[in-house]
Amino acid sequence: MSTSSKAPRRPSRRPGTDEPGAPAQQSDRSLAPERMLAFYRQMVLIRRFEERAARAYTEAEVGGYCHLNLGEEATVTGVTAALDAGDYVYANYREHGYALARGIAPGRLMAELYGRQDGVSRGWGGSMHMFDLDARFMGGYGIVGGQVPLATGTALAIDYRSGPEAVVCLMGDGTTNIGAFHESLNIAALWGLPIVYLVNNNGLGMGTAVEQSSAEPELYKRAASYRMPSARVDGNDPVAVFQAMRIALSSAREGRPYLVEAMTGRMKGHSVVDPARYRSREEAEAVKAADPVAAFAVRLRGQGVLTDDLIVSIDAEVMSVVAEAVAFAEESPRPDVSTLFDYTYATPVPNDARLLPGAALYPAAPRPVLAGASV
Amino acid sequence: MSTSSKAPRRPSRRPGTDEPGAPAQQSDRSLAPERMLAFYRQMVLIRRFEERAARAYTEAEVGGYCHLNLGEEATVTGVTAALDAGDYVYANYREHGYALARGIAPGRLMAELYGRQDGVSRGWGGSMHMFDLDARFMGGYGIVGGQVPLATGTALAIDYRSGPEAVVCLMGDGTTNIGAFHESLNIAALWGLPIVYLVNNNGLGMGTAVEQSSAEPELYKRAASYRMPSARVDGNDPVAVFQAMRIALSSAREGRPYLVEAMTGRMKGHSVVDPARYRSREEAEAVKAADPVAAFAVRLRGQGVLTDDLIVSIDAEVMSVVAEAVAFAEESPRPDVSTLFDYTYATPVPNDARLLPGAALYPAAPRPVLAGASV
Amino acid sequence: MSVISYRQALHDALREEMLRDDEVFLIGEEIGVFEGSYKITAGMLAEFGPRRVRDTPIAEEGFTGAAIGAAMVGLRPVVEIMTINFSLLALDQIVNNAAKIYGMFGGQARVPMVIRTPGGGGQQLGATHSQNVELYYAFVPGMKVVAPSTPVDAKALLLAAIRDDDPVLVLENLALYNTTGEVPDDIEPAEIGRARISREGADITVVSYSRMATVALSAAEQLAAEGVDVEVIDIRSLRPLDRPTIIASVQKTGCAVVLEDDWLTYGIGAEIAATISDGAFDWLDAPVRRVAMAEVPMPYAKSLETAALPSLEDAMNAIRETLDAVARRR
Amino acid sequence: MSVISYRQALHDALREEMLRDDEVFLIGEEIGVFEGSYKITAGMLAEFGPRRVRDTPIAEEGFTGAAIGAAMVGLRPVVEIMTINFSLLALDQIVNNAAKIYGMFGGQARVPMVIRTPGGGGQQLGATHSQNVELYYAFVPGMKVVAPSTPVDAKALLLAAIRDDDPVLVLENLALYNTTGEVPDDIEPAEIGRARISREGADITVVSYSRMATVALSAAEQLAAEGVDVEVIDIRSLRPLDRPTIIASVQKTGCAVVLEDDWLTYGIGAEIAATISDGAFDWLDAPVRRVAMAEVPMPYAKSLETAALPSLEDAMNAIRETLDAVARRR
Ligand SMILES: Cc1ncc(C[n+]2csc(CCOP(=O)(O)OP(=O)(O)O)c2C)c(N)n1
Ligand SMILES: Cc1ncc(C[n+]2csc(CCOP(=O)(O)OP(=O)(O)O)c2C)c(N)n1
Ligand SMILES: [Mg+2]
Ligand SMILES: [Mg+2]
Repeated sequence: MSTSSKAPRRPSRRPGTDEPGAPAQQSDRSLAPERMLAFYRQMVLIRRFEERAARAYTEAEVGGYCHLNLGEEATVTGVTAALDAGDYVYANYREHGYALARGIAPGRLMAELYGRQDGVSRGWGGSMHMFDLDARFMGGYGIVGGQVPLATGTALAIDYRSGPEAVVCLMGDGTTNIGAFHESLNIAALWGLPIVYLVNNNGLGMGTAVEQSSAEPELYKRAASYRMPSARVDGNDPVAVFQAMRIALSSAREGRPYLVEAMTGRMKGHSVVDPARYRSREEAEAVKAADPVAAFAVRLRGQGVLTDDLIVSIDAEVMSVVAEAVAFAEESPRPDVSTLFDYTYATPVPNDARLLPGAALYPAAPRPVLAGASV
Repeated sequence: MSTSSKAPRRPSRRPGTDEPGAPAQQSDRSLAPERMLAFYRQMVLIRRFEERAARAYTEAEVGGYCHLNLGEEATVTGVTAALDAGDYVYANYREHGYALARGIAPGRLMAELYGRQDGVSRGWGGSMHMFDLDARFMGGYGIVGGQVPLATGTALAIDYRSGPEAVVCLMGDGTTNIGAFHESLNIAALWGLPIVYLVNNNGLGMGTAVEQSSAEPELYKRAASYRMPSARVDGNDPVAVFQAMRIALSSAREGRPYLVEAMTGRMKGHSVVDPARYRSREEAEAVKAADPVAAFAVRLRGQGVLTDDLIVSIDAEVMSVVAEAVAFAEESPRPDVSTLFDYTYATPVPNDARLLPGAALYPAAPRPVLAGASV
Repeated sequence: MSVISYRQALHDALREEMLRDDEVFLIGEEIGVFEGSYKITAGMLAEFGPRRVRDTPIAEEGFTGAAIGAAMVGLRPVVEIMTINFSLLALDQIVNNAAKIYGMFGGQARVPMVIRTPGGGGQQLGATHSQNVELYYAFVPGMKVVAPSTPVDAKALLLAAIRDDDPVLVLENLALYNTTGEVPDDIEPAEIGRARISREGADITVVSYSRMATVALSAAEQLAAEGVDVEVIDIRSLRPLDRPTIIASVQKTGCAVVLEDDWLTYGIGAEIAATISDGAFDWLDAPVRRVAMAEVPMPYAKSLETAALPSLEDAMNAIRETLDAVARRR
Repeated sequence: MSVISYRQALHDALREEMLRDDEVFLIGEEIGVFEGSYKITAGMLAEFGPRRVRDTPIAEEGFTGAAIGAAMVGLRPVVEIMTINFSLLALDQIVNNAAKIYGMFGGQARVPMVIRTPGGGGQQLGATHSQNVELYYAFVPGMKVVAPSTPVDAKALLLAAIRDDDPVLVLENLALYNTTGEVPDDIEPAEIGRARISREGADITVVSYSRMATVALSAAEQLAAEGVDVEVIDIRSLRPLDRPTIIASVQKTGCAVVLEDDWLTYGIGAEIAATISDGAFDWLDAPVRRVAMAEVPMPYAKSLETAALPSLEDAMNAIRETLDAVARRR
């Protein structure tokens, strides 16, 4: 228990005015070869995991809505690599890749998609609601913008406790048009909270183009409304994303929250059931041409970091990881109906209603003989 | 009934990029003497009306919350003078002055405060909810930010019908931190709607200073997030406000919505019951010193437009208008309880519940003799 | 008369009203280019253009409020909120503006708008996307709330809603979109505020709406084979609530079961049960039984979700047990 | 034991918990510099500083959501939402996040937060500022909702709410802040989920909560003079709802009246009436009568507002008429 006069950890609560909205300085886009290879492996794992998830969906093993990170592997990898172990991640429903990259066992993620007991959310969350407190992966959220105030609040808690951690709050481009985004950025900037908002600009809401939904389509510029520094970065380059995130995170840790806009492409429909007919063939081709996994492979091969053999062996390795994940999921039991009322409340209370549908609130009771009844 | 292929009225739906966020150009701050005098008379009327409303509150003739425009007379006057007769005004709960300046009879406004049948909202609205469709005064609203989407929607309707009107949406500085503000500005800019957002920056929410609530306290800059042009103007100068609003309104009518921030001061507490103890003596003195009514009188006297005699006679005239308003209010009957269910629905429907509190849903019924009943 | 789906019935109603009245327009997320999350508005952008079929940013509060503001000056917006879950973000605009503007300003401005939005669980969408919160609107004076269960009612009630001068929420249901039924070609708007007796019967009254009204009919059909004659009431209009029709039925049958897809405690069924227990007090031979969702955040796993949702079996059991209770008392 | 106001009781509970536990903090609009719209937090900023008494921008969704996010990592925020009307703007965060996070993620993260907010009409605040929408929270599994009517319960329930690991909404009431009562100095937290029999009686059960629970007591006292012995139940906890206490009482008295400050149709009283009509079916000698607000957007004019609000007279009449109905049937 501490006193209330704790000195603020950060020098200034206010971000000041130096270059809000300035593009991130682009330093040299190379890291040590092992690091680059690890990025590549990560990206391939996300790619293969998502492809397998899509297949499981068509096999009716996965239900509900299922949104994939296909095309966003570079951003996922770059963002996650920049984090410290203690940092928190909040995501939207398009979060499988982030959960994987955060180090959560692929089997537990696949089991969640399968709705099984050993799923990362015990089968309660599904594709949109993966969560793992140990990994400080604070959830996928299905309501657009719903995660943004939460992430801001976790940053507030870090600040309250003068902790060294930061929070990364992921969202899509469409999310920058909803009120919660603006309320949250203002609060974070006002209080100097340790948080980075990462807008994954894949150019589309569901079928709505950024230009049709955002009057300022250069989304990073919106940070200026809160005197918050921000940057736009090539989301197809994991190294660029990584470097931008390092800058952003160190700013955030110093009490100057930051917004990063990563420019990516969505390779498939909005969710696995969306054929994306609203997209022209050219648009679809352009996204395919920019495939970040393929592009990174070409680049690393050009640098001599990756060889054709290595590409094949990484793929094989990753495929077996994914196959194991599926096997794990398949073997995990379905949650038992007896657990249905286990997670309504953390602190038990009397009189909590625990009725299965159709059960009688009151068991049939006989009519009493009433003293003085006249009928 | 028209076809769906109506051509858009405005040349461009998108505001473009020329100088969003630029301060309004300051032209010569003088108008014809009659106009200046009319402004002054208007400002005095607002001042005296509000003072009388405050007194009526202490006399318990007015109930609920009551927020006054004391200190904002110049802004109210300048904004309203810039409007065409067909333009729509949406306000927050601090709207008496705007309603007056829009030409609604002072008696009907006072009667509304008194909760009487001849009140502008028939006694249903009170201080926070004055409304007059004929004057295109579209209401005071009590939920902070609640009016902003509505005003945007009325602008959408004008655009839909290719009408010549514009909408002015009034709000306070604190309102720029709530989600509805951002969602609305984005929509207006995206669709090129004929609307001007007027932020009356009186420096305070209730007791919270702008700097404590807005990470970007130069509020007009927030329009840039939507590529919307904007300007900050001296809200204590009715001519400056008038001129800024003319620019803003003509921009809006051309399909480029606009944001004007008027810098004012709140002379009293947030509402009539607030002693504003959180304000230092210096702060209170500074607002008093900037009193826009006094300042405008000095200025007009300096220009030879106003004389001491005229000041006295305008005041006397205004005082009698206000006294008549009170007399009108006092004579108006209180709404009869028989009208309680008159305004729930515009289109009558069967089975609408029209019970006074405590009335039985079902009148006491005798127990029927049941064929085959065994008890 | 043609047999069409519930989806088609909604689509047809929208299209006919759009053709009839230029002041009717559609607004919502992904209703144009994407043709609607559930394709109710498929083809409409192509036919009517972006002036009348308006794709919005993701901003439920903003665009719902804008629709209200457009309605205040006489347009007749039909808002699509993708699912009722997302309507919570627009709740303030609906409850504090749409429902109150007519009264709060003493009857000066009307708000002739429609909000179409589907509810429904059972699609493994998890806790935030499987709620039935029509209660939030049915509770509010100034709102009208209808909840059709058949294609014919879907069309007739949506027509009525669009022509009504008050804000009307039309509750659709994910599980009903593909159901089919006969719809007359020259159908008239329905009267909002009237329940429908969808099956006459003598033994017991089953009251329901939306998806559960179809479950009620199935239960009645199956129980007919057991010799039980069930009267089914589809209340259709949650606000106003047609109490007289419900009470008259229970005064005839002497007992009732309520089927609902929302949570039991404080759910829509509570009012129906309370109303019956009051208005038919002297006619009731057993307590009114409610069949509803389990009171948990809806789990994703199929095994749990199935257990949490009321089923046909649950409905039939409740009916049987209620009849047993009646027998014990008569 | 001292006699203090309801306001003071809330203040004391907050202050004691702030002193006891550094992880408890206050967050909301105007709670610091302004000392709270209704002065519950007066003096707290001066005593605890801005780290623990945090004035927020006007952003109900943002700061309520931030409190939830802080609670997810173990802090214990106490949010003040100025009145329950404004909570509609934060409803999505409360219903879709606070109430669901524990379940939706399979029990991994707790949300130990409190939302304090007053309801209440009768102050001529008009349609948008006079609502009682506690129903919106009481309906939701995962939420706990308490509604104290006395200073002692206000303190004991707020203490319990702060120490509870689930989101708890504490419903206060504008008209109760100045009421006074005895509060023991060493008061313990109450148990959430338990009703209180605030007056024992044999003839009729009156069930209520918050402000109407004080009206219930007044009615009971006045009717005692007429020889009527009223049992008064203050349910205190809207969710979970203590059905056993209510049913036991009605099984004793044979009849019941429900008093509530919200709208009748679909209001809180609907569940209470439905519960009683079910659980005490064979004991009831008259329908359960509900006394509630008129179903209109609340008018500003005093004459109309008074007519729309349930009064002591209304309560007493309903009790008398219910006893008449019983007499006719016994
Ligand atoms: C409040 C809300 N409105 C609508 C939806 C339906 N919806 C789900 S995802 C989505 C598009 C989101 O776009 P974006 O933020 O760009 O994220 P992306 O899916 O492209 O990653 C929409 C409209 C929702 N889930 N929540
Ligand atoms: C959504 C909402 N939150 C809180 C309030 C309480 N409240 C009424 S006025 C006000 C301050 C508004 O400040 P500003 O926008 O600057 O307007 P001003 O009163 O200064 O004109 C607050 C917080 C409210 N009415 N609505
Ligand atoms: Mg996107
Ligand atoms: Mg202000």
